[in-house]
Amino acid sequence: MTARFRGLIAAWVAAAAFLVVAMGQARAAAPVNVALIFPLSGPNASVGEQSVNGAKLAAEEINQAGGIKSLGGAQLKLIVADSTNNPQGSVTTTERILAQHQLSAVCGMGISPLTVAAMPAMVRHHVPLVTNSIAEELITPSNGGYVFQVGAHARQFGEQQVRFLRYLNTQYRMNLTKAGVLYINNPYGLATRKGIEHVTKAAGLEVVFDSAYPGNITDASPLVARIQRSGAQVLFAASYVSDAQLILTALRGADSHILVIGAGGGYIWPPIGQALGKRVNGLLGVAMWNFNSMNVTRNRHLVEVTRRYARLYGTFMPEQAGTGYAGMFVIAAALERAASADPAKVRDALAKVDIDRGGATIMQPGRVAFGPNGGNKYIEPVVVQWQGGVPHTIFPETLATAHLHKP
Amino acid sequence: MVFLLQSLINGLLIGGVYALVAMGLNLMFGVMKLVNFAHGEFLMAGMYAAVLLAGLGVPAGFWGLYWVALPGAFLMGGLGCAVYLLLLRRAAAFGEAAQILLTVGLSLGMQGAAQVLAGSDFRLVPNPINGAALRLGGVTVQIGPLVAFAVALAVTAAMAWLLGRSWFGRAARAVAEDIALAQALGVDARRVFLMTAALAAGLAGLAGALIIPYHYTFPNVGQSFVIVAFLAIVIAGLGNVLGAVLGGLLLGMVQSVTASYLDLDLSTAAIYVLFLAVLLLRPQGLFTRRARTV
Amino acid sequence: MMLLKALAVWVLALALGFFAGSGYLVQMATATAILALWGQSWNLFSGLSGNISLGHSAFVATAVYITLVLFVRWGVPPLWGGFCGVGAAVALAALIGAATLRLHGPYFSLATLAAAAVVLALILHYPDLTGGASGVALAFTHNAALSLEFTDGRVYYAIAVTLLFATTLLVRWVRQSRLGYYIAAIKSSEQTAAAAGVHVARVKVAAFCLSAGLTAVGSVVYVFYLGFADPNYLAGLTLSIEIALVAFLGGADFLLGPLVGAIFFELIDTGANALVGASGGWDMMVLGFAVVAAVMIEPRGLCAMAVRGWEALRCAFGYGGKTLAPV
Amino acid sequence: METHTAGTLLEVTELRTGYLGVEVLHGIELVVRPGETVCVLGANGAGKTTLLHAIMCRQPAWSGNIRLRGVELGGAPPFAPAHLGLSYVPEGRGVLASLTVRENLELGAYPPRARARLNDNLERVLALFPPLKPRLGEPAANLSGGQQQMLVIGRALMAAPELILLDEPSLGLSPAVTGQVYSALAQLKSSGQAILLVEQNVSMALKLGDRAYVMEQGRIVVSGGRERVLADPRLRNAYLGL
Repeated sequence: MTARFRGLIAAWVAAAAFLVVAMGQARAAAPVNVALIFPLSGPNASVGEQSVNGAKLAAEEINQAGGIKSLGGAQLKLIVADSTNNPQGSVTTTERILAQHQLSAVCGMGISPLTVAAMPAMVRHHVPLVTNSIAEELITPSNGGYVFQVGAHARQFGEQQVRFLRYLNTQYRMNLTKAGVLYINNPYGLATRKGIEHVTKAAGLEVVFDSAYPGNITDASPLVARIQRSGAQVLFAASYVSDAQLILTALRGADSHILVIGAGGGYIWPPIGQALGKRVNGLLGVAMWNFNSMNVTRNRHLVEVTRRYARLYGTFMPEQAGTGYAGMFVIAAALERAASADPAKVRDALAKVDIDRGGATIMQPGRVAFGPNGGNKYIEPVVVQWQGGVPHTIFPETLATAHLHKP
Repeated sequence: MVFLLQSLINGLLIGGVYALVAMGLNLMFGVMKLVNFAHGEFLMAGMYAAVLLAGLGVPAGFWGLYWVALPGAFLMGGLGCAVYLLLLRRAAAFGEAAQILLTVGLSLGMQGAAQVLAGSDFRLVPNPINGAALRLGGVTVQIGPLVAFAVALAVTAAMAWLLGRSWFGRAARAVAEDIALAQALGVDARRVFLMTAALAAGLAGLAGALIIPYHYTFPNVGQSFVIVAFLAIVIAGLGNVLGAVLGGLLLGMVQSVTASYLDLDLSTAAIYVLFLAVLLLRPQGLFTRRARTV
Repeated sequence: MMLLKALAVWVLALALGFFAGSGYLVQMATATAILALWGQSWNLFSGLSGNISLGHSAFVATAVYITLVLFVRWGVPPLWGGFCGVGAAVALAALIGAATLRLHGPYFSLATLAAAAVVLALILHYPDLTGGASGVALAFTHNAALSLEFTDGRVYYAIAVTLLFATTLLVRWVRQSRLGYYIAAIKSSEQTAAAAGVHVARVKVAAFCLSAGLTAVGSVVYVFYLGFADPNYLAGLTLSIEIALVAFLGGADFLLGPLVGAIFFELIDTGANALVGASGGWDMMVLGFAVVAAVMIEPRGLCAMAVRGWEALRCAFGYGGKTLAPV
Repeated sequence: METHTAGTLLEVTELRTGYLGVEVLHGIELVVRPGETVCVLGANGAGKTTLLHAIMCRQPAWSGNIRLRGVELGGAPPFAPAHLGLSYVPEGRGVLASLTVRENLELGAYPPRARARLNDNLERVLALFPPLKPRLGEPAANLSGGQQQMLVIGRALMAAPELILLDEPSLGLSPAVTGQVYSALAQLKSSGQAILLVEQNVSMALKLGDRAYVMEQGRIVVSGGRERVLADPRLRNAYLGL
């Protein structure tokens, strides 16, 4: 009797234990949804694709390493969506993804107008956005702290460019005093110019040429003719890759020896290297991320990541892919800290994270935390120079992996 | 003075490309009465065709990349035939509105298809022409645009012969003016349409092959060129194929001179303003003598 | 009777929106309603008169930017600023309309296209006033009817649907009014219409202004619903073409054409985006070729396709009906 | 020039056609023999132009036959009649105004069968219409109304046609010019050219024609030789619309 009773209890306990374990397993298996919303069609599709590639690489790595540990090893599930190339499409896509999936966070956009348009929806759903777009307009009180910029502000780009120039003048005695500013007439270009304007005076530069140009030009020779005529010794340029290529080619054709310092965008993208071949060497640009910065190269794991990217996608890991990769790790860190998939809690965690280990350290200078306005507190844009067909970081000296090749 | 000369030459050279694109556009409008909003995508497809052919191999030497020009143009001519036979043949009977809708849809679809087939990457085959230039006095002439310009002139001469002297040309002009009358004279209008579509697409293909040495190829590239081509054909006079060449050259120069002397950002606005002025003051176009009834 | 039915549909649409909550569906429905409203406004001039405008985004942008500049720079409440915006759009339409009176066919289309491009260039060229290429972001934290600020998306939906219904009824009324007959007469032949005593110039400009005004009304609501004004989109060619596209797609000869076209367009657009958007380019391709297919199947639009299908069905079941007159 | 085979050149039987579902021609019977000049007379709206359009395949036949030397034309594409030897002179000035006079004439020889003899035919046409000769290089739009009509007839002859169809060649011309046109037609006739002439100007037409058909509301009401038709009271009725 008792033996039977005992047996029954044992069976019951075993069953209960099994159930608990099974449930635990089930809970551990419940994935955390993170959406990647990027422009995947239209003229900015390639920006979006690179970002998605980087983010996917990060998510794979996180999942293989056992997922989010504080959530019992929950795996990250990525939902990739096309924000299209106009604000209406961005809003529609964002609303759809928010309605269809229980999201913990969104990593996305890359292009400023798309991000600005999608923000109200994110705020309404209390889902945080980790973005690699650079517009300052994002940081508004009404965004309620739901946006986190993992990369730099466009303004920081501009400031870094001028700081670099001062460095050239003192370190290399290049004696550059006359600057030209050429920027695409869009939010990225405008913001960059603002940054340059801010600091040119402090650097004792005379701006002899300052002009916006409409994007998607068919011919850069008029721009180049004007730049040459202005007598500028250094050109700060903000353009996308197609325009950048035309501008550089036309400058070369005109036998111009002006020092070009690009502001991210087209001047540091893989295609420009492919297009110009050997001639790309020596070209300077400011980047919010570069795969050849000290914080990456001194970390064996991150070096392996950049190599893997190159193997998978046939080019060195570009700026947007790096920030996409970092964004995903930032989200993972926040999930880890929040120990919850609740997006509001993830947001609060994002505001508090201060990461100096793991994949997120791929961002310069190797540490990520967000200030009260959602900007990356530590971010330091780097100046890169194409050497041997790839961009090397040459400034600031703390992150540099190569010396400047004097043009 | 040198600066003015330089900006005029810059405009002239880019105008050559506009001219090639505009010629095909205007040929299609003149003969088929079709405003082809997908013409920029013909150019885009032509660029991809050229890049694809270049992938088969490029002979060494400075001019090696240009071998793709003729095969590329013929490939695109084939595409033009296909588009005509599949879509435009039936669309000839549609109203203007439905034709616009059709070509706009085609334009979107082709951009999407290009991205699906070729990816969104910016492609440029490394080549010695990119960035090479002649320097004459203080003036710089880039080789790539110069070749495109020279070919545009040669093509213009060939088109002048084709339209003015050949049986096809006479037939095409007859169809353009009065299709029923042309058919009564024995002209097979559908064949003329087919050849027109092939020729227009072929010209776009040729233009594509001529600009790949120095311009990126990507799915939306056609849009930047085709708008100017549209303005050029109206400025020249719709249907006036040889006028379109002058229109393209003129717009190239206006764009260049305004960009050189005024604000860069206003160079686009300037050509639109010129366009509106021509439209309102001389709607038949600058280079068309007789007012056309459209 | 017609009015009663319309009222019933309107109430039903509002109720549906109200119970659908504040999320994605309402958001999409609002976008569709405004697109339909634009299409309907466009159709009033271009569909009815046969002069195809490819520059309606000029009116969208003008109305939006006048309203926003008044609001952001001088604190004029958008409800009042909106009237100024609409007025400005109508004035612009009068200018463009009067200037392009003599133009027909593609000349008119390309002239309107160029006009919109000039508007865009102006907006971009005066960034101190307009915010330039960065656009204007509007952020709402509270409800304020005077500022058209509502935190609940359903309010915008209700406004959009109401405006759409009002516009549709207005278009219906115009079609049956003298103005409508005049426009129809102009479509078949301007010379004949003039000979019959129609003041062609006045009718064309009036219809164009009316069309622009209605477009502008929708635009003001739209920008507050979206919360962000991006000049490259609002004054861009894409939007102009989209507006014309939905009207054609539905069928320019049908009162409900723009509505049907807008629903079709949004469904394909968002559907393709949802299903294949993640793999780059597919959504654009699907949308483009869907439009091509729709035109090839029935160039007079989806409504004509539906009528044809309905007639075929009736004939199949032995109820012969009148067929569409061949065009 | 033409081989005068026996039998008919053009034969139209039981032809019915119309527009938008409304029948306009109610069973037309018409025959043209080689070398013959045949007139089709009738008031405005009797269906004369529609008949020519049907023969030229511009207007599809609903039923009936159109045969040229026994070859069926019904259902052929609109460019086919020209290749088979029919030349058409449309109502009004059918010149291609943006082309030069020479190009207009050359286009007349577009069908392959005519191209080989382009120069001979050009000489022949210029001999027939001397006023065209000094203006060969000018745009056709510059010609006067009479010269345009000559150009159009000349263009039709450039194809060395088996049969030439003329739609109201006297319409809108001054009496003097009409006289010139008709004397040219007479010359053609005497050279053995078969002509099908649609005309409202009965007296001019019947001076030239061997035979005539009178149409009224889409039907042939009278047919026969010149004198017989002239004498028939139904001719008057047809014109007065009684």
